[in-house]
Amino acid sequence: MLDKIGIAKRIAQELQDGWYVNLGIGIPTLIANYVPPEINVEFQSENGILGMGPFPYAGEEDADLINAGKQTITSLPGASIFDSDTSFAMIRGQHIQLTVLGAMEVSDRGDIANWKIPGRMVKGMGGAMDLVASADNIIVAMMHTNKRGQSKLLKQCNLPLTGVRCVKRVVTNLAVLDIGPGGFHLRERAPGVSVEDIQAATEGRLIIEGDIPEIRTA
Amino acid sequence: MLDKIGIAKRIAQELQDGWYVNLGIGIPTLIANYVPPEINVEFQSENGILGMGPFPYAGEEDADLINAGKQTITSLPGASIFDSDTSFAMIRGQHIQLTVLGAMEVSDRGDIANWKIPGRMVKGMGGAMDLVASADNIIVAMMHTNKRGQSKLLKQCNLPLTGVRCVKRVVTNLAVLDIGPGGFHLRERAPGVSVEDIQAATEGRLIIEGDIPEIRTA
Amino acid sequence: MNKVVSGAAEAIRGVESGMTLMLGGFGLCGIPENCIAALVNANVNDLTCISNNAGVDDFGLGLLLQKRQIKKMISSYVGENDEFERQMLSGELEVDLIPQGSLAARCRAGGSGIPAFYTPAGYGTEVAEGKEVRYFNGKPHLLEHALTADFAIVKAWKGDPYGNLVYKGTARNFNPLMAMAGKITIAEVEELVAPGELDPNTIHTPGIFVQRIFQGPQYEKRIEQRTTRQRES
Amino acid sequence: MNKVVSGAAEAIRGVESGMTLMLGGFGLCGIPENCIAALVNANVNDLTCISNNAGVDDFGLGLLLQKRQIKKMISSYVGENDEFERQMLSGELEVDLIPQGSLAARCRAGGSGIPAFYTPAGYGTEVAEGKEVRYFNGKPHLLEHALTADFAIVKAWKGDPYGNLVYKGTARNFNPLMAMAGKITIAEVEELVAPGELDPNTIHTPGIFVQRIFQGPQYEKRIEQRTTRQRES
Repeated sequence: MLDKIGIAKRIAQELQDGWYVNLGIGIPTLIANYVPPEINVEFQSENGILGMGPFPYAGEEDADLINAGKQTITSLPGASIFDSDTSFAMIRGQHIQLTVLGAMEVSDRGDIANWKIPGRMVKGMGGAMDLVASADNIIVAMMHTNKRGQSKLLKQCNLPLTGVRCVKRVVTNLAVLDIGPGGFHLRERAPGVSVEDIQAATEGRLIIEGDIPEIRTA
Repeated sequence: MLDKIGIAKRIAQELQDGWYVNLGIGIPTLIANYVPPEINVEFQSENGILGMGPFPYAGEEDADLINAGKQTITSLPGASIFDSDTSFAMIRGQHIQLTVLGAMEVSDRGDIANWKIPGRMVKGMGGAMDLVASADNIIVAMMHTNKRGQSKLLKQCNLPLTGVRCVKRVVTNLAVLDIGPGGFHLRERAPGVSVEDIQAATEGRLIIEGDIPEIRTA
Repeated sequence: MNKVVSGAAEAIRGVESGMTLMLGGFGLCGIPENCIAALVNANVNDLTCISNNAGVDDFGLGLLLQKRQIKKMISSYVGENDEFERQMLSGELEVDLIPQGSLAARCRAGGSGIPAFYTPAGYGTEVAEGKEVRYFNGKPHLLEHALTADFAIVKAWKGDPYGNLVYKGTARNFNPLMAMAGKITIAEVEELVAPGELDPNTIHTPGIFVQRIFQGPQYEKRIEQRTTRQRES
Repeated sequence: MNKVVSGAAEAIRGVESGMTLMLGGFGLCGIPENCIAALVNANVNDLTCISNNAGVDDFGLGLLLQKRQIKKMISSYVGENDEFERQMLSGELEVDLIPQGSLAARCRAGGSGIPAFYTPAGYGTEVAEGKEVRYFNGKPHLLEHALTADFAIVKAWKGDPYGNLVYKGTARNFNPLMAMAGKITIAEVEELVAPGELDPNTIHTPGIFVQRIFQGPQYEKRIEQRTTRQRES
């Protein structure tokens, strides 16, 4: 089984040299720490910066330099700053090669729900709907089941949707799955996790073809 | 009768302090020379500058600083530079208080034709269609008749239109006319020009009410 | 062109109860602190506020919420605010949630004379309810309409008497877009400089979009999430 | 991120006959001189060129017209060019004339994932033929669609290896909009500087929109209308 860092490390393997990447809040944020050293990627934050660097040293925080999670950040050489409309022009215009975000539910046709739970305080979708409606390459990073042990990989989302037929790949603590014809195609399983474990934790249609290798994150 | 400079001087009287103004090519360009000294106006050129100044001194021309007529210009303190889309955002978004342009024909309901003569080389509308479709306050500066002596103030335009029902006022070598209910409302006549002269040179519906004062440009 | 006013109180003159305001900022970054303080002191309420976020309990738009001056919020994300939650759940406050990119584009459209446009964001979700769906290149899109405001209130780093503005870092965010969309746009700046001091090439908001400008006497610039790293020794 | 290529010849690699190109510039101001020269030397024709203007007879896009490499021009204004006129009147050259503001907005939309929008420009004219008319606030508007290109070719003042660009003066014009709308965007610059030399706050085109960049060996920057005034003595 992978922990959150393991999920982040596995997704970091998807990164390719020269890519522009938008990382959502939560597990996705961790991915920035595991970029393979031989490649260059640039991180976009939808509040208006490309070329985000690490957090500042204590005492060097700049209130005018934050990320979409409102955290103080730094910028790297080659960074650029822009307004919110230009930022979403990058997103809607498909200039970003990879978007990684968390989810509460994903359906086996690629629908995603991650912004609203009826009856609870609704905080809003922020940029999530723009991201999922536009991106070509969306990976969801999440736990395979919720806190009550219920599958988050479903035949159909129960929660209000963020976007439809958009998720391409899901990386969870148990598995790597692609969304394709017929449902979730199991690609890799986490160390110590059996195909049966994954089947049991997946409510949506699961397609298992051939040998399913173990995820390597070393 | 006014000459081109007289027309420019008369239109310059319309300027109000704090206005942003877009001047077309030809007679309208001359207006910049006759801004009343007690007011400040800023001139916008749709290729991307606000705060255009006079032509540069010989030897100081900058190929990277031109107006919409492709003439070398200078910029004044307070000037700003922007891209073509932002420029037309100013125009379409009605942030410009006055647009002055030339015309080949104007109809008595405010239609304007100034971009195309069938059978002749068509150069294009440039920014004219955006300007006339958007501006609240459009003054046409032109000769009352064409080179063959035919009226340019018509019941209906014969040439392909640039815009419909948009011109508010016309200033010619003979008269100042507002476009309102029923047609051209004669407001002022050029020195030495009679109401009858204007009537004879106007093919469109002309409304003459009360005394028509003489244009003063001193 | 001299658009300089004496301060926030003069700048917000004409803001009346029931009006629609746009306020720049992302979280607490780049918000017009001085104008918000002036609005708290002004006798205006039933405001519709278009702002990406709603501040925190005791700063930003949270201050207007505390005094119940806001009738409706149009935002993309409104977490981090208990009073907001209370008013929303009790029905005192209307909330219209809009995808962030659509919000930004709708403000810019409002200032640009583009009454409506199509975007893929929100198709197939609650956001699509009542909206026209249209396919382009085989992909569904929603028709979204422009937003404008009686007053747009923005905050910049530097500005000049012509209203030209330069923003700093990610404090730019929605400010230049909203500046375009106000019937009257108020800019408060950290530093008001003389005409000609700003390089025309580097101006983010041309002065034509701004009607009133002043230098704020001070800026708290509160940080919402202070995150730092350890210095390697 | 290193997007630097050796020069114009390498930059235009992949441009093929029949493709659609966007080329920045207004008149001869801010045109990608070096890439145009490389295209003249390349064996490509039947090009569709989206450019506000079409150059003059012996400079700018006029050079491609002379060699009959252009099948179709999409522009707002195409005066100042005798060869253009000859080819157009003889039917060798297709010309699609578009209001300048609509052209600019359509390029930006193409790069922004906005497939279409409404604008008042052109209503009631030839430009409206075949276009959807829709009323907003009682005023008629036309539906206009986004433009994109196989290659967008732009010219900037300074750039860095990340593709970040800064323009100078009114040489900015259509360049930043077209940079957004190219499947591949080529930027030629007067000065290529090291990463970090450009202030992130003053970048006009973020590097994400640019795939290839090089420093042009020289720029003629021809002036179309040299207008001057007399020095008062």
